[in-house]
Amino acid sequence: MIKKTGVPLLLEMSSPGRRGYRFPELDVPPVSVEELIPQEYLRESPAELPEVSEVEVVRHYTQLSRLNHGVDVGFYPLGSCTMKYNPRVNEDVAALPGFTAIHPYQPEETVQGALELMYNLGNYLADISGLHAATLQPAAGAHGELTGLMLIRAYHEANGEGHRNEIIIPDSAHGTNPASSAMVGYKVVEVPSDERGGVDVEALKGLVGPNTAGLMLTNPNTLGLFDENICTIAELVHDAGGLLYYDGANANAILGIVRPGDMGFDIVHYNLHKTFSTPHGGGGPGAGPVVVTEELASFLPWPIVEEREGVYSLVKPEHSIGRVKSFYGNFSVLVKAYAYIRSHGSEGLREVSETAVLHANYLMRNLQDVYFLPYNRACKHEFVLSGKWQKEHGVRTLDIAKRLLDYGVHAPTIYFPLNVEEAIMIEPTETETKETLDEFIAAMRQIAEEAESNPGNLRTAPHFTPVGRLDEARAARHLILTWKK
Amino acid sequence: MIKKTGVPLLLEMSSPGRRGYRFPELDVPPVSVEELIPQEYLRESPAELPEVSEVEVVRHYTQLSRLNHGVDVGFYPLGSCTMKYNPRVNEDVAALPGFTAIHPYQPEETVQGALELMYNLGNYLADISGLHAATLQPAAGAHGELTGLMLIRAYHEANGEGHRNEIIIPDSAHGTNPASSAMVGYKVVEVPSDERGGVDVEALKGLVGPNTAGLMLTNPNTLGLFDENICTIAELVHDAGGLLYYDGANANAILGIVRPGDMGFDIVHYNLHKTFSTPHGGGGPGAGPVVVTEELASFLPWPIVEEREGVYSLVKPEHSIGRVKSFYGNFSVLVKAYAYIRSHGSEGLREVSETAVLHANYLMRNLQDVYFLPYNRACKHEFVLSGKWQKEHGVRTLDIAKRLLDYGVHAPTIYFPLNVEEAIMIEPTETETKETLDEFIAAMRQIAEEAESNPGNLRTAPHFTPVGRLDEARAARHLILTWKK
Amino acid sequence: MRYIPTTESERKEMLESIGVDSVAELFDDIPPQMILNNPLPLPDPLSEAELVRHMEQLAEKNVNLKEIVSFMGAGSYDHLIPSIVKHITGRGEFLTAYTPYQAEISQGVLQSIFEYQSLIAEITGMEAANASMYDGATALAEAALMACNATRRELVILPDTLHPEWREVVQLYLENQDVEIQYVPYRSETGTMDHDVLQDMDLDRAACVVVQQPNFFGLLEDAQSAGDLIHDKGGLFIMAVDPISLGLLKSPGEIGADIAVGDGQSLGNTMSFGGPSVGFFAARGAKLIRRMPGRIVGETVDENGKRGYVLTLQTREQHIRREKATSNICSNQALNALAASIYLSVIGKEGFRDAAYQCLQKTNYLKTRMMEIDGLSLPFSAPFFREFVVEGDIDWEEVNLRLLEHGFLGGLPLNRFGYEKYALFAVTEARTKEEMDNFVQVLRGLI
Amino acid sequence: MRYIPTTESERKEMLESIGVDSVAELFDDIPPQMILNNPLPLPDPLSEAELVRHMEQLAEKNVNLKEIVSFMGAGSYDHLIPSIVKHITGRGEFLTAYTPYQAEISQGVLQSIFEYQSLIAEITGMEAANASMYDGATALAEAALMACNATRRELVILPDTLHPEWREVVQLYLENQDVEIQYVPYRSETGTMDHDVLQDMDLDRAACVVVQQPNFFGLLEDAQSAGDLIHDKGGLFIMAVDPISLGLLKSPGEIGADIAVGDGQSLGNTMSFGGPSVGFFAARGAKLIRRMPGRIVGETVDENGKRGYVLTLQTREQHIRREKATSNICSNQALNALAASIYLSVIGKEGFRDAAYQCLQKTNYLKTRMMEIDGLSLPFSAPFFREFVVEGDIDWEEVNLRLLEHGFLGGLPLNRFGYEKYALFAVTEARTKEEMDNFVQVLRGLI
Ligand SMILES: Cc1ncc(COP(=O)(O)O)c(C=O)c1O
Ligand SMILES: Cc1ncc(COP(=O)(O)O)c(C=O)c1O
Repeated sequence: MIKKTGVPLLLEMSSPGRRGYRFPELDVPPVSVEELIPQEYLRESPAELPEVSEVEVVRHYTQLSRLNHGVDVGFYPLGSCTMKYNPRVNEDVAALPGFTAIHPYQPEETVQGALELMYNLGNYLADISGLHAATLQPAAGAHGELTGLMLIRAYHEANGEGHRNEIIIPDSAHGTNPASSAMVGYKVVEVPSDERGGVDVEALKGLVGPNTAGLMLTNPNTLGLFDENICTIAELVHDAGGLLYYDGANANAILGIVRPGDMGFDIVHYNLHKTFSTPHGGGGPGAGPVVVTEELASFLPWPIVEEREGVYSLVKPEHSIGRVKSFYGNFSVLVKAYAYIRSHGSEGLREVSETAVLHANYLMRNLQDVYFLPYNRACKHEFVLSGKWQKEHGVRTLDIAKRLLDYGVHAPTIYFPLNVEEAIMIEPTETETKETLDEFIAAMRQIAEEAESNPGNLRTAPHFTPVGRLDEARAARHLILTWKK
Repeated sequence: MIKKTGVPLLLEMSSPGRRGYRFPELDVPPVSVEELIPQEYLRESPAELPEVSEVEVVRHYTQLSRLNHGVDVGFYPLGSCTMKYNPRVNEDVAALPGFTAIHPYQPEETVQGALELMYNLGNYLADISGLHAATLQPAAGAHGELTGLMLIRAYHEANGEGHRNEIIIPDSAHGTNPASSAMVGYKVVEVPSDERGGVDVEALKGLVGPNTAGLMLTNPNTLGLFDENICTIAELVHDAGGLLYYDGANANAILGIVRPGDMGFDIVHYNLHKTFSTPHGGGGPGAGPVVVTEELASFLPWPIVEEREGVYSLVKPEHSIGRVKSFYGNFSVLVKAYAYIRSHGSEGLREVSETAVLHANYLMRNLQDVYFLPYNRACKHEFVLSGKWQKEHGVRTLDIAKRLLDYGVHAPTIYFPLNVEEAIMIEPTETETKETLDEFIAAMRQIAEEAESNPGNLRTAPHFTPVGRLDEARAARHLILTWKK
Repeated sequence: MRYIPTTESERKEMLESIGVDSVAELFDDIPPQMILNNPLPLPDPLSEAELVRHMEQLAEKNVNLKEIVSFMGAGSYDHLIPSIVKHITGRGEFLTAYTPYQAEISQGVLQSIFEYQSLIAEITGMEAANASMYDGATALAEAALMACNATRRELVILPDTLHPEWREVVQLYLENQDVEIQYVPYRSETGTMDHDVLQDMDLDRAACVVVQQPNFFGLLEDAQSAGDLIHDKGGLFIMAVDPISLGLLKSPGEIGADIAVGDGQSLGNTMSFGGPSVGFFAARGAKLIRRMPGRIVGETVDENGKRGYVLTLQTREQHIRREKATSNICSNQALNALAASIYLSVIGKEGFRDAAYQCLQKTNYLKTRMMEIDGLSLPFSAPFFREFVVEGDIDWEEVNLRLLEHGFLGGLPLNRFGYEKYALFAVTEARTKEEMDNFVQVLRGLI
Repeated sequence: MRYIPTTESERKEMLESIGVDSVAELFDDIPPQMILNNPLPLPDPLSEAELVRHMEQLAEKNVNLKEIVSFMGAGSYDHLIPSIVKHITGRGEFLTAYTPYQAEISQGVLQSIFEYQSLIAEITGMEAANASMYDGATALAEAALMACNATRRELVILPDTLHPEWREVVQLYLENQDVEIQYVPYRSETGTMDHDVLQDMDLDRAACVVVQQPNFFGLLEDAQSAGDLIHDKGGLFIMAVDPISLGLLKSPGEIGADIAVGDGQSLGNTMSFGGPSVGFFAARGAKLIRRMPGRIVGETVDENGKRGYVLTLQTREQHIRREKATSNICSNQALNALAASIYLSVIGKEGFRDAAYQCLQKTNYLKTRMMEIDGLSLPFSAPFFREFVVEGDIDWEEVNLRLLEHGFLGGLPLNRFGYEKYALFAVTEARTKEEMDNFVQVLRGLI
């Protein structure tokens, strides 16, 4: 297109008096507003919303969508995010009026299907994790963490150990782990990684103690590596009186293969929008159910679903910490995850993980000669490369990522985990074809080659996207956060 | 993107053994196929359909769609096609299981809603046209024409005038008019246009006669001009014993303003996919209902819907010509057109036409100084310019059209009607905003300017589309119509 | 609800720019006595919410086949449709595009048609296919006309076992072009075309012989022999095929047909009370291909050598050739063709066979179970695929109304086509054993 | 049904390329005693068609509010949703995108968030808004925490008229950060906050006072006075507002609030048994804006000066700031925020007022009609917007079960929150006069 300005904002398209959607005409005898509401409570000037027609709205968002990448558009190897295919049929079933047009306070007799689904989903997740009971209330992974940490705190307090105020977190951990800990008033104690990429067990020994409330871990961790010392780690923490929290963001590697409960974890959250394939919607909604041991079950947020003789009802666990969200969680997301699990069954889920791991290793082994591989061992569902060889040519990992966009591929996660220099974190997922993996390998290799032959071209990439590289510094300096006339 | 090859064909993405959708497992005891079907009836080699996964199919078509323009993407001033906004809610209601999951041979008791809808739609169309009875069976405009011409033939034969074998058609007519006439065995007699763009009445006088079966006309015609002599024309044809057929492709100009029946027409077809806003789907499905006078009603294709005391049933008109299609027409399309009419009501439809005409005149008056306007009078819903001034600079209408694509706008219809040199036929419709019209004016003016200043740039346009100008001659010479391994 | 963005003040601005005082002036050239002075007698306009409510109420006056279990076929079938079909066809760029006249911004639609043509050619075993026809019946009519034009003969031979509605459509098309039709009766034992009669017909005058496979009764015709008979006499052989059956049955190409047509509803399209569906049309040999009706997409390259697709062979079409065009068809059933492509692609090679296989097995199962009921029999001996005729001395229409009360839509009573004691039962892969067992039990109680 | 494309032979190829013999080898680093040897006790896998059938059956075990007429609100509302909302949010590029980390290929999502922020700022009268929170309750909790951090005070004053579930959520969040909470009771005549009590509370220790407008009972609070009281003492004023009400009511900005939060379910999102919804969060003043939780999109330019959008102020966030982040939120409710944007845009300036106006009128109508019933009364005198509490010496739960038989979902019995004789009725623009008249008639018969 010739237009240089991009898509205008809807607010810039307003024409006074133009209308899109109209409500039905009012069919009750109107009363003057001032008779019902005191004048001083009434808005002085109307909100300046767009005045646009329906076709303008449709076109606007159609055009915007065409500027955007998504799993439906192409490969999305964003590490730690498990951007697998989101089966479309799950959208259909989640959109059934029996699931969307129900009110959270309807009499329980009238929502038995919804409760049954939640009850079973909780049990499936408990089975998958090897733990006991679940809450489906948390809205996302970080929200699950927060919930789990509140459970840890409540548990220790109930045991008269309210003084425990430290959460141990590896240096490779996701930012939400320490941030969630802080939101529960915990002090974050960082444990370094060892040379195999796992928790440094010796260091850990020096960190656990009477103030240890718990340890947060993903396993496989954010390097995509399985921590082989997990038994020892669990023992150390448990022996010190702490609890083990499993950040389930990486669960796509281990479904049906190994269960967090069997590794010694007491609390697990799952990102349904990762492992269980509910779409991420440009940032959400997700769901972060939390599963716990029998010991912790009575502390779960309420309500949870109970079943008696085929009748489902909402109940409050005896020592419930309260609520982390209104109502029962992101129910529509739960519906999709339930459908996903029902589509796969046990064998299917295992195949998911086996294939995800196979794909990741395939990529890793075909890239390790051109990108530095900091931990050279079999990875799980993802792996981390380093752009440090390329850095020698003046090319940063950011440049590599931006150049990938020119190939119609989303970039991997970059600069995370923090303990790898110029990190490039790649997660192919099980739903990609070998052809796509091979194309990605070819692209990554071409870019490595280009880093040597023509580094300037990388530094100014991307070249074929709707906009060029954007000035982030300027955005933060001159804050423009809303449309101004 | 770096890829130069475009989107591969799905057939090129096959991998042996890969599966997308799976049917449920067979749940009846299987019998060997050869026991049920003689070996010699069985396929020798399986059809080589793609072996691809669901995500590949979704991505493939998502990517393809992103290469395509549509009303949802931008302005579509394609003359004669009435590319107005297609209200999304009509898709919702047409997708209700009560409309999609019904079998055409269900007992009538179980499809009263469908029959009621068809009955009412037929009546609405009769009311809108000022005629008497409708068939909803034809699948498109051309199919409506065919039906109408068959009715003309049946009518004359029933009156012992089977010798009438000529259909008079203006030189400006759409190609389907003569083509449909030929399909009914009629000889096409072309009548020229006069200097005001209408039928040359004097010429017509010389053409009507005892062999005249009828005359086909659009009014406003394909120049977007209302034929002021319609009374005289109707009289001439009727006096000669012929019937008048109204090609309703241009009905968007006259809804609620003037009715074909009042102009003297005996038969009308409507393009529901134009005037009544059912989307065109990349080429179809449409629907081309035909409405006729009381005199012709008994010849209509069967079945038609009849109502008695609130009960609807399918019946056969006494002298029905038979069927032009299996079942009852493109029912889902009918549902959308019905919904469109119900959304608008009489006033709304009138506003549609008034606005469509206003928009067309606005464009015409703001372009006539830079493009030659062959007929300088108020137009109706569309108008025809000529690129002959630009031709002097070596720029053809095709080049102008291709350059428009660079503006994110679909090109107008070009080289039609045939009686205008280098024709550019523009139909803005009522659903476009003034801003869009103004942008289009600006683009057309810029292109006119460019035709003088930089004609070469037009001849090689478009420059910003997914592919450049395509070699049509080569396509016709080296026929490649299917994928070959 | 209106979809008109133009505000009062914009209206005024535009009128001013045009140089007229009112919109009415723009209609001054219409003879005043014709101008409508009253509103059209249409119901009052509805807001979106009211419209939806109204349409839901209308829809609920129909009994839909998600509520009941159907065994009705006869040209419209309750097959499974993968979820993604509607998601893809619902994308605005496909839904709201016109025929792809401007190739450079229509590669999505053009390539999808090219793929559709490829898939249809592949399942039918033909060399080329067009972009679609209105439905199977009109596709067959056009095929017969094409055969007449190609052979310059004016006789078409149709089987009595052709779907009665298709027969009516073909007849109407042909009669209007003054083409003669002769009908081949079926043998009452087998239910299939009587080749002894066919053999003695005016084959050397015939432009073509048509076979429908499976035929209206669901039975398999000996297409090979029919084809050989007409080929021997220099005419063309046209097969009207059910696309699902091609997962198992010999393709028209393998049999040697010259033209293959059919209805693609069963390929990912809802029944929708009979439409829209899609007619497919395939042929072989350059001579026939260049005479095909309708749009055709061809592969080519752009100025940079990049592969692309365009509408091709347009000189056959009405907008160029006018009364000499090979057909008058303009708009076709593109979106339904797209659905068929998506369907065929996502079920894929194995799924295509499996669909046919399951239809066959389940149909056979229902047949076997129904034959356990006293008073029912099979009138025909030929093998069948997804449908079969049951004979019984019963009022089938009455039985069907009773079945409805039990949540079943029974087979189609064939009395509407003049076969008094017959009903035609169809079983697709969507039916389950449990549904069939329940059906048989209920039916037994009613007979 | 699985969605795994990898075939057996591709699996082998990849294993070979990796240099291992089996997939199991890739799991060799897992301590063998942990490896699961049995299948998970999950039900057998379902094909797509079976899944759909199963889910439909589950869904049918719920009574949905398209089948019955609802007067239930209390935080989840049955508003009209324009058809286009789901069509747009269903586009794969929005649905299947992650958080827009790579701005150059995420301008669609980024611009849509920027527009969402603009729309939320506009309706609340605030300077800036974030990209969304989980829901209204958590947004309020985060707002209270932000007030504590900004003021370095550790007391939060909440009204007793706050939605009881929101209260629980806020309480849990604050308690875990050892923040003190004090509650303002309501006056039993008006049903609104008792400002006499508020005035005497520890306002000079308070980080903030929170007002919910309308309050849980649907009543309008004198927000202005509450705001003035806390502002006088140097604390912040937080308003939790219903977005639909802002079509008529003074915006938090006009009232002088520092932070405005709320739940956006009513803006184009289905009820869906309570979620997903979207929490909005808006503030004013650079100091507060730079402390906001969650993602924020800002406008910038690319190297050619072309306008574009990026995630900004990321140093507030957990992935950079870790334990010092302003919040732990990462994924939010982007698609629901998108729905809210579409909703607000298509109803537009006039529609936004109209929605509020119709809610008010219809609520007032139902109230008037219900007050004709003997035995029912209004316990509170304050003006209300879309909800009102009815008092009656009745078993409201029992009444509701009886109402269900007549196709009505009655008001919410407030005994679950400790108010024995109260029920809370909500009326949106989706209700019709006819529905209300019928409801009143049925209710009269039951009391
Ligand atoms: C390892 C890890 N933990 C936690 C999270 C937080 O999950 P959410 O974004 O759902 O809050 C993520 C998501 O990015 C993650 O990758
Ligand atoms: C004037 C006119 N008549 C007839 C037709 C044929 O309509 P359809 O494409 O629906 O067959 C058209 C469509 O292009 C047209 O513009």
